[in-house]
Amino acid sequence: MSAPFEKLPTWVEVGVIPLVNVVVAFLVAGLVVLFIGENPLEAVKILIWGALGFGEGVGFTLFYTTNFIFTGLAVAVAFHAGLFNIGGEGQAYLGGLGVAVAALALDRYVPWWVTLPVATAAAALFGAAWALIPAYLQAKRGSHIVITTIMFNFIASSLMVWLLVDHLSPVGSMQPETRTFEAGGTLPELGGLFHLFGADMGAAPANISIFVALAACVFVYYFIWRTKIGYEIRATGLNPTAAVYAGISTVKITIVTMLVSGGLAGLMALNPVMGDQQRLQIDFVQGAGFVGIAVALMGRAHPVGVVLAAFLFGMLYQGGAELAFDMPTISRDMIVVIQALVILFAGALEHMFRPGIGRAFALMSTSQRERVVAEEERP
Amino acid sequence: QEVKPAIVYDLGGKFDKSFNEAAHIGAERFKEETGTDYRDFELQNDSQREQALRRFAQRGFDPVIGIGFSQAQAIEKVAEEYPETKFAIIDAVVEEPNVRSIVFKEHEGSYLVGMLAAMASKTGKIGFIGGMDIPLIRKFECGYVEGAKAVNPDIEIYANMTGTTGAAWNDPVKGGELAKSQFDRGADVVYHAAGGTGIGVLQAAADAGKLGIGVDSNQNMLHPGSVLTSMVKRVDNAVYQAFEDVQNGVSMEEWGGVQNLGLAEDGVAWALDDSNKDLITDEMKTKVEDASAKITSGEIKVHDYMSDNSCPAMK
Amino acid sequence: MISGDEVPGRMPGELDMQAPAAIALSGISKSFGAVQANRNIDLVVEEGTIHGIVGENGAGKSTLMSILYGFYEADSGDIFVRGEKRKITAPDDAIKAGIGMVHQHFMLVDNFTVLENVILGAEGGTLLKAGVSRARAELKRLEREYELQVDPDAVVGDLPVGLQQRVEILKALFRGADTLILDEPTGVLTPSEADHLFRILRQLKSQGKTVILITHKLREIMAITDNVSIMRRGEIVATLETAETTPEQLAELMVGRHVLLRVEKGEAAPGTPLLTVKNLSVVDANGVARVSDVSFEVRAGEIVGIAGVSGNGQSELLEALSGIRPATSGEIRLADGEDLARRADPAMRRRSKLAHVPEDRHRMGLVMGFEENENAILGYHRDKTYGRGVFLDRGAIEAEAREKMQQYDIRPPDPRLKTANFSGGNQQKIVLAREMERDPDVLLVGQPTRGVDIGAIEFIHHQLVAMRDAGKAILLVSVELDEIRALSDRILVMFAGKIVGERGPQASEGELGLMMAGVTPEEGEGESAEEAQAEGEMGRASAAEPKA
Amino acid sequence: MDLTTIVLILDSSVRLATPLLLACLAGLYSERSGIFDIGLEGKMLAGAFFAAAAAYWTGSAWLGLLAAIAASIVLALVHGFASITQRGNQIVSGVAINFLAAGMTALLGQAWFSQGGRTPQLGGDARFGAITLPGAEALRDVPVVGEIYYELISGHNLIVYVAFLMVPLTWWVLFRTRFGLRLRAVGQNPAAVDTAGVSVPFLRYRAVIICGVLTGVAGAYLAIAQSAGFIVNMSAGKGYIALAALIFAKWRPWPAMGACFLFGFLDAVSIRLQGANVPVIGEVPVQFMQALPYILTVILLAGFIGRAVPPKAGGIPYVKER
Ligand SMILES: Nc1ncnc2c1ncn2[C@@H]1O[C@H](COP(=O)(O)OP(=O)(O)OP(=O)(O)O)[C@@H](O)[C@H]1O
Ligand SMILES: Nc1ncnc2c1ncn2[C@@H]1O[C@H](COP(=O)(O)OP(=O)(O)OP(=O)(O)O)[C@@H](O)[C@H]1O
Ligand SMILES: [Mg+2]
Ligand SMILES: [Mg+2]
Repeated sequence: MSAPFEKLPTWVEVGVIPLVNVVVAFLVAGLVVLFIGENPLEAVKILIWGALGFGEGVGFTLFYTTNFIFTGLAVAVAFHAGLFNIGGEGQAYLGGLGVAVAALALDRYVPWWVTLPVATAAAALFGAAWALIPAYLQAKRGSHIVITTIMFNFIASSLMVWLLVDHLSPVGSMQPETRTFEAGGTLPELGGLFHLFGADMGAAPANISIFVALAACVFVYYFIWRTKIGYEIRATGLNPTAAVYAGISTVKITIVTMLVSGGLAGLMALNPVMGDQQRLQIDFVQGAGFVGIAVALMGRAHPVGVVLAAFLFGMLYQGGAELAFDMPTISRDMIVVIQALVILFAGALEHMFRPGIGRAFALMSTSQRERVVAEEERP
Repeated sequence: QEVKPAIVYDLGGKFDKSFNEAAHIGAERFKEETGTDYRDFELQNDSQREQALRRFAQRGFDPVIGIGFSQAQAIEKVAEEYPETKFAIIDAVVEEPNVRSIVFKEHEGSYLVGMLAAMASKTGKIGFIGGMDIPLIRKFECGYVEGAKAVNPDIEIYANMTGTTGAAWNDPVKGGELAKSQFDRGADVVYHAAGGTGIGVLQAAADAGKLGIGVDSNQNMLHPGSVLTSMVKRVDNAVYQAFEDVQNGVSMEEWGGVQNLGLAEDGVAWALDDSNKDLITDEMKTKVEDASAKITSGEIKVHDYMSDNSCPAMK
Repeated sequence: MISGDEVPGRMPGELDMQAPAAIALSGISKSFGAVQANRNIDLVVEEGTIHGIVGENGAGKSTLMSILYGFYEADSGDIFVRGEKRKITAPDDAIKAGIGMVHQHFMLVDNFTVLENVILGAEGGTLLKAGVSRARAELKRLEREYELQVDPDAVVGDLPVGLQQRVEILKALFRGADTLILDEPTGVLTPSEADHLFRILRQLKSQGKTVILITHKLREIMAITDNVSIMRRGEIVATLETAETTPEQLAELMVGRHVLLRVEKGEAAPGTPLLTVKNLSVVDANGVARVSDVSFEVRAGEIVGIAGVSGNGQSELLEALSGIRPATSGEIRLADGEDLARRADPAMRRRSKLAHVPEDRHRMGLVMGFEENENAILGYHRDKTYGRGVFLDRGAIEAEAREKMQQYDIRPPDPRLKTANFSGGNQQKIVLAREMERDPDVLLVGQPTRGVDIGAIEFIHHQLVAMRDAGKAILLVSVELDEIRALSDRILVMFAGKIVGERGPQASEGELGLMMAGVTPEEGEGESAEEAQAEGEMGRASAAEPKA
Repeated sequence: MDLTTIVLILDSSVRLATPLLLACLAGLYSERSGIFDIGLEGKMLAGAFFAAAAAYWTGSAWLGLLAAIAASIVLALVHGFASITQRGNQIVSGVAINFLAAGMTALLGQAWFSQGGRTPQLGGDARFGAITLPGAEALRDVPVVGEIYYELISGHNLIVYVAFLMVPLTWWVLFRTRFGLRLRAVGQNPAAVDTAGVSVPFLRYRAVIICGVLTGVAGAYLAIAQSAGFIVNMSAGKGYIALAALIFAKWRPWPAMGACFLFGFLDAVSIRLQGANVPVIGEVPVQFMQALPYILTVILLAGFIGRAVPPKAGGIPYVKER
């Protein structure tokens, strides 16, 4: 994604710079709070307490974190192939259809642990399928994937409304949503786990899909950095011409990457649909697909980074809800603003502080470049 | 008894010029008259409903009132968790002992404004614009049609729904376009039951020199002279009543159950004030008041769409 | 040498000149990040002369001229134009100072007409109308004066390179340039086109204009320049009068030591053909024929060189042979294998023991963001040795990379280092180590020593000869005629997508040069005229003119 | 369908196409200069909010319009700073701007007006009202011509006419002026413009600012011309439809008008078809009509109806020193 302007050590590259970017984003957010006439420090206190201060808060934080891990991974995987998947929103939406189909078909007959693998597969499949057409068009016809995935978000939204209103909602229902799943279509919540630590999760919807999310992280790590196809994906992302030279089919890589990316986005639906609401609702994705962009940018497209960034955004979402509750002048839209600032500073303006950091760093130590030269010049 | 009431508004927000605002007005009146403060919360998305209700219950607020049918599921869940807290819901029925379900006979009020529309129309064509296409809104439509036909059996009525999702409550541009299309086809009075979307409907009517009919709150003063009347749903009274009941130490048995508020209970009404007094002739007034009395007495029975999901008047 | 704001001093032997120099540079330095492209450069260019600048790839020639043109800003140093100190921080300043530049990579808007390209930036008014008609008249005049014919309404993207260059020259003249900088203008031209260009340059000079000419080709320097400056590693090492120097001296100054252009090698002992190409044609995505009807074979134990001006189909030929690009028609066979021409599958070619050192390591040969060890397996990453099943075996990969780095003396010897952090020569060695140590039967090599220092060049040449002696078939593509002649056992000359002839290694430079222009002596003048015609409106038989 | 119905649907199409057209032309300037802009949506939204807020406070539609333009320009400059000066990823920057606008407008709306993010209703001079063109009343009863003139051409608000006049103006600027020539060139090959002595950043900043002005006008149209106040997420994807229209038009002004009108027409038809049965076809799901612009764009992008080739340098930061 980024052409390095100067060579800096890895820990500065993946540690210091992103951190500075995010900190600046939050400082600007603080200014916004100040502008509205509230005390930013007070706001941060409420936010952190709301997110981590009590069992239920933590439960909600983890619930949101789960969503963002999935969508963040989806964006991250695509980044590695040089693709920008802005369609996580639509893919997750379709993933929800997969979950609902599986749950509606099975919930009355089998326990949840039978439904879960089927729903997982269905979610991934539906999400992947929704990514397939943009992927194919990019690979074969060169249609810009950013534009096609945006278009597919809208098409997904229309398609799902049509399905939910006209086909999936039970007769006589006032809401366009499916019937509520029964026990066989419900994921166990983490309340038990919380009890082990002496905490009470209250009514927070955190559920075992978070383990699916963590498994997805491990999968992505091995997939990208340890497999041959991952190697090919990275080669294609970094230098498509060299990839072609190396006998890598960019068509295949584009399609495979997008299928995996779409699948991961689709998996996100497990959490809200099977874990929380136990029914498929209109607009249940609620922007998580877009949060994934911020998460992937902030997490530098690495699973560990994605988990950390997703947790941060989880905190923001839960803490932000508490904040809106306690500071009525600050609505929940504050989160959207922070999200925007993170995308701006960690993404579009990622190089803004690099020269400064580079200079500061050069003052402190010998750069890698000098080490290289020194070694090269050694007889 | 000390009360700590709380309200959770629906997505439209507390100043929607419609039923959320009516709830807000009721609560404010209570505050003014009794000095009892209350807390309220505006939802910004669906996932917050439960969280907000629960947060209020948890912090000892009582009663907790949810505005809007879309909160039904959330109230049901949270009411079970906090059986000692008194909940109320507007526009939906939740079968829990500690929940008061407040619904309105919108068909009765709509019948009256339907009559007024038919009488005010010069073209013999009137319109209806609903928000989200759900049975509740059909109930408005059906009552309106029945009332209009009671005045003029040959009247032509155009009806449109704005959409099929929650977004249909908040799309004034579309509301305006739908209204224009009905005006273009000859309608000269349009009744909306579309929340925020209706703002666009009334605006379009005012811009085109036609008449609109407001809903839920009294919207006559939005465009004085261009709003024929409003079908007022006394959510404010219901909210006030609920607060008052709790203050008076109502028991859980008395609290729970369904309140079905119609003309007889002052739950619905048509609005007449300075803004529209020139639009309503004495004859119109007499006729409507007459019908109102007959409905109250049971002489006229307006069909409730939601009782059987059908509307005989539109056949 | 100079201080303050005075006009910098002159080179020895020129003290008698009175008029201020057209251009004088003093103490120019410029670095790109860690790369010092120009180091404290002084240069004087006399009015009304053609001044040559030579230097190896990466010596900093283009950078220096781009600074003079204001395209880059120097880190330090001053620029004097006709004795006056000028602040040139943007091309606009240079244009105002009467400097024009034809860049190495053309700066044209493809989908604009010639006219639009010419007036861009010099429209002469807010509205286009007036400027356009004025420019049309001006183009007519320039056309007459300098034989610079181009259709003003032609879309530039449709024009052949030679004509595009003409548009660039017109752009500069249209802006009233007194000093014209040309950065490697002949790299893309046939000799006859180059001759035409030189005629234009002489004419410019005769009208008192100053020309700065960058080139690699010593021949051209000797033929046309009055003075010549030699650059090496970011510095000007000497400025000489052309009449008083020799190509040998220039070459020595360029590389910093005596150049040994011969490679020690024994007689070739060719065996059976390992690569057979029959009637191969390649048409690109735009429908342009890049390779037409090419046939040849490369046998075990020989190096076949392909000579030609760049852009005559060599790149496409290599790409077709390595499977990167499908051939349109014809046959490609490895040893006695089946025809592969239509199966564009580089992985399969590799499995059939064909290796390929691509012409451009940055663009194609390496993934700069990869660690060295990852690049060491690029293209071979699906081999069993690097991991079975779907996974890669990092340990095995690194161990092997470490070993190869030792063998090829790649520094620093750290397989975990990011490839971008190696120098150009070492990067090239990474590619060579990967492709040559795979024990291929057939090796395709494109520009093996581009941007590589002399020491490394010798090493690479030695490796190639060793492989030949081990019975491999090697196809070498290079624009460096010297390299082709030094290494090849047979030389094929490519022109306009065709192989126009074959010569032994003893063929003279002059002869090969003619063939590279499409003139094949045995086949008579007829064809050459035809080719020349086809190329555009270049001077007719001028290709046959003897080189100075 | 009779003439009246057709005229009325077209009339509605004009109203619905106007914001699309303004945003589309805005995108045209930006993208022609080589700066991709998926932030049209956000800039329009910000424009709408500030138009309504300023019009409410001052009671003047004109001041509302100015505020909208100013707000939009600020966001455009953020995008410009990220993509021109900082050479960041233009898509990422556009995404950020969309979120920034969505969040900030709702946040400020709530903080300033506490009406759920809405601004108060506007009336009178705080809005741009309909303009009756000369002779419209007189011609009204002339069959066909009168109907078309009165209903379709006359009776829109000022911004509608501005939007449609922007089309020939944009064409003229693009193909007949020095600025246009340079703009087209810089989107194709910035190095050529640079070496011709013209500043690439300055040129691109100007393009981006024009984009801001036009999206601001589009936003003002939404809030203080078409409607009478701001509501949360008022742009509702129109910026993306405008983007689709821009691609559809292959970055050319006249076809842009055609594409926007087509998409406006689809919207008008889908609004009117709601619940109605179309003869012959039966009931077309509204959702299908709503998705149609996006579907058409994808089909176009796939190259099944012509080929949409964006400006060559679009989306790529201009870097001369690596
Ligand atoms: N834009 C740039 N950014 C970073 N480094 C650059 C840039 N341009 C040139 N360099 C580096 O500066 C050095 C000098 O390059 P320059 O292009 O001036 O060489 P040159 O003499 O013109 O070579 P050639 O004969 O290959 O054209 C090289 O090491 C090159 O990699
Ligand atoms: N354009 C560039 N951008 C970034 N780094 C560059 C660029 N050009 C060169 N470098 C880096 O600068 C260093 C020196 O490069 P350069 O090509 O000048 O080496 P060199 O001294 O010529 O070595 P060699 O003789 O091996 O070619 C290397 O680490 C190289 O990767
Ligand atoms: Mg150069
Ligand atoms: Mg080098």
